[in-house]
Amino acid sequence: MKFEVQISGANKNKKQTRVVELERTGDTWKIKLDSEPVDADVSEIAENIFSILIAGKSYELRVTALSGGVLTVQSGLEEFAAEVTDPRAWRGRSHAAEAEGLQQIVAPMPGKVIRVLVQAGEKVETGQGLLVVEAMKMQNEIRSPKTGTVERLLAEEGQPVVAGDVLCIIA
Amino acid sequence: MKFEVQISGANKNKKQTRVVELERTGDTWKIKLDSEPVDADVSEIAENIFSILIAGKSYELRVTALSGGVLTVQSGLEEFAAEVTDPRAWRGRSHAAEAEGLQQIVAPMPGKVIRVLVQAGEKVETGQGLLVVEAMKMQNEIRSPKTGTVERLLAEEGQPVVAGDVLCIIA
Amino acid sequence: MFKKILIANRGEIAVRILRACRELCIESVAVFSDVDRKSLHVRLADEAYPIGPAPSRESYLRIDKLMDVARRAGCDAIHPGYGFLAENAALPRACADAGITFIGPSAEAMEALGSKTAGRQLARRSDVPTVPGANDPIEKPEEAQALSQAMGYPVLLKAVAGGGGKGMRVVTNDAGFSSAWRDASSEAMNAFGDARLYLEKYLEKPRHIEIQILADSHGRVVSLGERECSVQRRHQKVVEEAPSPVITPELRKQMGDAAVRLARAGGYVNAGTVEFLVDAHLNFYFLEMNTRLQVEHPVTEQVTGLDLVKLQIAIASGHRLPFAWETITPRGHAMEVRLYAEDPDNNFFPSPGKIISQHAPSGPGIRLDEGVYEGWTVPNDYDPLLSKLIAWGNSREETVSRLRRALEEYTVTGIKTNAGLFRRILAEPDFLRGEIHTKWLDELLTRPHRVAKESTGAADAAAIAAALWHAKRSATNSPATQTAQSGSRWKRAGRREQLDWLP
Amino acid sequence: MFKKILIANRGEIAVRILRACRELCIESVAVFSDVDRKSLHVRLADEAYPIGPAPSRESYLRIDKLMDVARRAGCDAIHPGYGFLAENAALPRACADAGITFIGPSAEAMEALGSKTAGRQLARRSDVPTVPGANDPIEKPEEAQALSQAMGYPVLLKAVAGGGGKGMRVVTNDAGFSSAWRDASSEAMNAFGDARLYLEKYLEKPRHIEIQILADSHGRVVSLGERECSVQRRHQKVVEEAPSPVITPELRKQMGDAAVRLARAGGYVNAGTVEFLVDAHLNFYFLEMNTRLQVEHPVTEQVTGLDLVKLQIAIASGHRLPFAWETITPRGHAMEVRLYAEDPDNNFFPSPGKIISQHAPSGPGIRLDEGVYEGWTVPNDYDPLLSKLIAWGNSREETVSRLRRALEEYTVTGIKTNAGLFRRILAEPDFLRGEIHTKWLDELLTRPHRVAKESTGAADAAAIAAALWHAKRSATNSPATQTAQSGSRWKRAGRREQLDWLP
Repeated sequence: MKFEVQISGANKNKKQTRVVELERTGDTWKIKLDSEPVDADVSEIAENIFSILIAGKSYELRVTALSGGVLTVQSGLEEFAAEVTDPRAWRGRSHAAEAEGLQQIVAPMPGKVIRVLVQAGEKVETGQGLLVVEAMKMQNEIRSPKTGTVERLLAEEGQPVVAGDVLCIIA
Repeated sequence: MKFEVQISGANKNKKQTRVVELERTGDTWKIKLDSEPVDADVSEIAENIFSILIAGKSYELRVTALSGGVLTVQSGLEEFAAEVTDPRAWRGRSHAAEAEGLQQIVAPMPGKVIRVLVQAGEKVETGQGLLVVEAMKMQNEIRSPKTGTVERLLAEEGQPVVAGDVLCIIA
Repeated sequence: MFKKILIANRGEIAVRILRACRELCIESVAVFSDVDRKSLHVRLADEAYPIGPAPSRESYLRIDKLMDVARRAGCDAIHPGYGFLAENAALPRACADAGITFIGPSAEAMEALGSKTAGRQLARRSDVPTVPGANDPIEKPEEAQALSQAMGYPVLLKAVAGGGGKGMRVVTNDAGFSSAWRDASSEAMNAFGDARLYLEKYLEKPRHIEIQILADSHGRVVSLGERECSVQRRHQKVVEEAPSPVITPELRKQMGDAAVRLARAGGYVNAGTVEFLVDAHLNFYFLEMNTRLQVEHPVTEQVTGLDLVKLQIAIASGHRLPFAWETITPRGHAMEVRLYAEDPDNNFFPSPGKIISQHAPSGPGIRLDEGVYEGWTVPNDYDPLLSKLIAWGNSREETVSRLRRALEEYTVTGIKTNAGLFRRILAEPDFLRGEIHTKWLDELLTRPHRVAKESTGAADAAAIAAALWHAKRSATNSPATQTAQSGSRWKRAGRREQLDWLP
Repeated sequence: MFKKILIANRGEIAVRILRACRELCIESVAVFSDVDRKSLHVRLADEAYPIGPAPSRESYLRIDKLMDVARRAGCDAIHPGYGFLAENAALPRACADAGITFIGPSAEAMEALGSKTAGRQLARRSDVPTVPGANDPIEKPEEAQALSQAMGYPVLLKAVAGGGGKGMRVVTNDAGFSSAWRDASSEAMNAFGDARLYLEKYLEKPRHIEIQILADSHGRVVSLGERECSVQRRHQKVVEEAPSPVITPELRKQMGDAAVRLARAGGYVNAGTVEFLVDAHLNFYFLEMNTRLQVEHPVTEQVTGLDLVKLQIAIASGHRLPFAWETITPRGHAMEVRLYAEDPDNNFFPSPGKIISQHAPSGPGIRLDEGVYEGWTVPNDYDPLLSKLIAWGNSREETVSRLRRALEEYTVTGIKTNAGLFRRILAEPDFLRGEIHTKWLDELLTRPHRVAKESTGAADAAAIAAALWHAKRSATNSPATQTAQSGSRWKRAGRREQLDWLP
C-alpha cells in the first residue's frame, strides 16, 4: 500500500509531503519512506497508539483524527499534523476550496451560533468577525480567513451546530 | 434472563446462592434479586467494569474471570467470588469431580513441572505434596486436597503446563 | 466531624473532594446531570443522585434540587467545590435554613468579600492597596465609557459575579468599547445569571500572585504563602506555581499580612484566596478575593504538605487551626498545568468527544487530579477541564523537568487537548527564567512556534504512523470521513452490541 | 554528567530509571527480550534494542549482549536497577573493561559487602552486631544439618547470592531439613546461577528495619534514615514504610552510624541499603547489605524529597554529596505496597495474562511507579511485580487512609492481583498499631479473613454484576469455558484483525 502524507510540525505552515509504502512480509512490515527502505519495527500498543523502533530509536506515536480527516500525531514533546491521501483517491486529491477560490467557514466544534455579524453579499476583510459561536460557556468569534464577499450565509442565530457544519462561504 | 449466582465474600467458605433476573425494558433493565424487584441503575463503564446505583448507593464492580469459570468481583475494599449458572445449563449443573469422588489436580497457572513427588497408585494424605510447579522463578508445591490414592499421574518432570492442565487425579 | 457530605459539583474537583471524604471516613454523596451518569465522580462516590438535564441551569445550579438530595440522603454538610454555586450566597442561606453545614464562609462574609466591588471597598478600609477604578457595578455602557476616557485606556471590564476569565474584556480604545461591553455582559449573564459589569485601570505586564489563607471559626487566620498564576490565556490561569520566582520573604510577609487583615475584616471562615496584581517594582494591588477552594490549590498542598480540602471540612465542623501554622515552612517547588479538552491549533476551541485511549503519567514528584478516564465521553455542556497535572521538585528547575517529563508521557487520543501548549511553554526561555506576566502567554501565542531542533526521526515515525493508521482504517473499511470518535469498527460494533442490551 | 545510559533491566524499575534520565536530559537506552517488545519501558525509552529470548538467562542476564548494545548505542554508563545483574560483580568488571561507567559500587566493594557471608565478616570487624550463624557457604547438607542441631532449631537457610526471598527456607526441625535444603539450593541455582547456601540462627518475631545510605566517591557517607519492611510473605517484602513506628531517634542514630561504618569499611560508593533485624528489646543485628537500589526506595524519597536514582547517577559521575545531608530531616510518613500479578486466594500463584481494563489511582499523596498498562499482557517469564503504590501523609494514620483510598480505586481486570491482600492488611488492628514482625503476615494468612461489617449492598451489586457479565458474554455467544483473557468477542475480533495486518 502506498500513501502520500502531508505532514507539518510546530510550524503548521511548513508542510512536507512524504510517500510511505507499507508491505506486509510475514508478521512484520517492510516500510519505505520516499522510496527509501526504513529499518522500522512497528507495534500497535493500543487503539491509535503505535510504538515504532527506527534503527534503535524508540518513538511512540499517538494519533487523533480531527474532523476534516486531519490527523494529529503526538510523540514525546513534539506534535505533527498529517493528512493522508488514500491510494484509491490517488488522483482524486482535491483542494476544492482553494481551487474555486471559495472559503468554507465550518464550525470547528459542537455549539450554538449566538450571533451572526455579517449578511450575505457583504464585503469582509481578512480577520473580520463573521459569527460568534458559544460552547462550554465560552464565546468564540469566527473571523474571515480572506478579504472578499459573503457568498452564502447558512447559519442563523440560535442555531445549534456540530463540528464541520458549514456556517457560511466567503468568495 | 434468569441466573443462579453462587457468591461468597471474604470468607470463601460461606457461599450464598442468589437468583438474578434481568429483563430489558427499553434502554434500561428491570432487575429482580431472589424474585424481589431491585431499584438498580446499571451502566457499563469499560469492559468488565460496571457502575450500579442501587437506591442511590453507588457501587463499582470490577469483574475478572478466572479459569474454571469462577468470577472475581471487586468493589471498593471488598472482593467476591461468584459462579454463575447459565439458564440454558439450568439443570445441567454438575459438580462432576465431587460426584465421582475424584479430585482433578490442575495447574493453576502456566509454568513448568520441576518435580513429581508421588507415583501412580501411591497412597496420599490430605496436604501431602504431589508435585512442584515453577513459574516466575518461584517454586510452588501442589498438595493433595484429600486422603486417597493417586489414580492417574498425567504430568512428568520438566513438562511445561498451562493453566487448567490436569496434572494428576486423586481417587 | 460530619457523617455524610453532599458534593455539589462534578469533574475533577468532585473527585478531589470525595477522595478527602473517603480518607476521613465521611460518606460522600455525588449528584449528576443526565450526561454525567458515567462521570468519574459518580463511579467513585458512596452515593449518587440524578439532578436533571445537562444544562447547568437545570442541574448543577439548581439549589432546590441539591437541598432535596441533601435531605433525602441525610447529609449533614455540603461542599460546593469551585465554580457553579461556590460563590452564590443563596446556597449557604439555603443550607442554614435546612440546618445543614455549608463548607465555606457565611453568606454575609461571602457577600462582603466575594463580590469584587464590595471586596475592594473592604480592602480600602483595611489598608489593602487596590487598583484604581470604579468600585460599583456600572449600569450604563455610556457611563462606563466616559469613565474609561477619564482614567485613560487600557481599561478592564469585569463581571461583578464569578471569575475564571468569564465576562471579562480588555478595552484598549474607544472604538472597541461597545462590542467588548456587549460580549462581556452577555457572557456574564450566561455564566453567572448576572450581567452587571464594573471596570478598572488596566496595569501593564503585571504578575498575578495570590495568597492562600485559612481562617477557623475561633478567630485564627493564617497565610499558607503565595501562588504565582501569571501564565494566563485571556485572563484564564493555565499554569500555577509556588513559590513565586520573584517574591521576597519581606514581600511574602507583607502580602500575607494584608490577606489576613482583609479576611479578618470580612469575618471570613474557610480556606480562601486573596488575589493581587504585582507590578514591575513589586508593588502589589488587591484584585479580588475568592471565597472558596481554588482550582490551583494542589500547588500549595504539594509545598506545604497540608490537605486543604480536609482542612476546609475540619474548619466547617468547628475545629481549631494549630498556632504552629502561623509559621508554615514550604518545601521545594510545585507547579500545576490545567489540561483542557481544547485545540491550541484551532483558536483553543473546545473539543469534546470520546477519549479513545489514555495514559496518565505518574512516578516521582507527579500528582494527577483527574476527572476523566479512557472510554469516557467529554460532554460539551461544561467547562472542558479534564485533569490537573501537578509536579513537585526540590527546585523550580527539577519541578519543570518533571512536569515536562510527565507531559511527554501524557497521552489522550480521540480528542484534542492543550497538552502541546504546555510542552511549548515549558521550553520557552522567558518562562524558564520566570520572566512572566499576565499577558505573556497571549503575546507568545501571537508569535510563530519556533522549535530548537525538530527531530527528523520523529517526523519520519509520525508519517509512518499516519499511514499505518490510515491503512488500518481502510482494512476495517470504515467510511473515509469518519472521525476519531468511531475510529475502530470493532469497538464500535462492540459498543453497538452493548447498547442493544445495556443503556 | 553522562550523555546516554543503558538501563539493564525491565518493568517498573526500568521505567523509574528512564524517567530520572529524562529529567536530567540524559538519553535512555532500553533493552528487551522477545516477550517485552511492547513493555512500558520500551515505549518510553529514547532507544530500545532486542537482546534475545524470554528466559532471562538468554537475555537480561547476558552481560555480553548488554555490553554489545552499550557499545553500539554509544552509552557512557549502565544502570543495573535491582535483581538480574544488579549484584553480579562481573557486570562492573565488564564495564571497567569497556570503559563504561557502572552506576553502582566497584566490583571489589560489591563482593566485600554484597555477598552475605563476606558482608557479615566485615560487619564483625566493624563492630556491627550480627545474627549468630555460619559465615561461610556450606557445601555439604550433612555439615549444615549438624551445625543446625548444635545451634538449635529454628535455623534459616539462605542463598549466598541474591535476595528477595528466593533460595531461602526456614527449618524448624531435623525432619524437614533435607527437603528444605534441596528446594532452597535448586531455587538459588535457577534464580542466581549459584546454588551455594549458608545458614543462621532464626530470631523469633523480629522486625526488618533497614538503613538507606548514600556514599560518594569523595569519602562522604550519609544515612537517609530507616525503612521498616516487617510485613513479608515467605521472606518477601510486601509493605514498606518510613519512619518505622517503633524506632527512636537514639536507635536511628545508632543504626545509621553502624550502616555508615560498614559502608566505609567496604569502600562503598553508590546508594545502598544495610538491612537489620530488630528484636523485641530493640537490639539490632546486621542481616545483609544490598549494594544497589532497593525496590522500596520510593518510601525514602517521599519522606526526604530526594530522588535516589538521580543521586546514584550524580555520584557515579563523580559529584559530591553536600555536607548538609548529614542532617536530613524527613517529613511526614510514607508507605509502599507491591502490587503483583498473583492470586491471594490461590496460594499466591502468579497469574500472568492480559490486562483488560485498568484504573490507576492518583490524587493527593499518591504515587504510582508503574510497569504495566491497559491492554498489555503480563508475561510469565519474570517476577510478577506490576507496579508499586506509594502513599505519603502527615502522619502514619493519614498515610494509611490515603493508601486504603487508593487501593479502593485501584482497578485491574483480566488478571488477578494481590491488591485484596493489602486491603485486608490495612484493616488489621495489629498493623494499624504498628505491631508487626517478619512472620506477622504469614501468621495472618493462616487465620480466616474476618471482615468487620460486610455490606450486603455490595454483595447484591456483585451478584447482579456477575449475572450481567454472564448475560453479555452469552449475548456475544462466546464459548462458556473462555477465560477473561478473551472476554470480549469484539475486542478479540479486533485483535485478530490487527494481528493479520500488524505484528
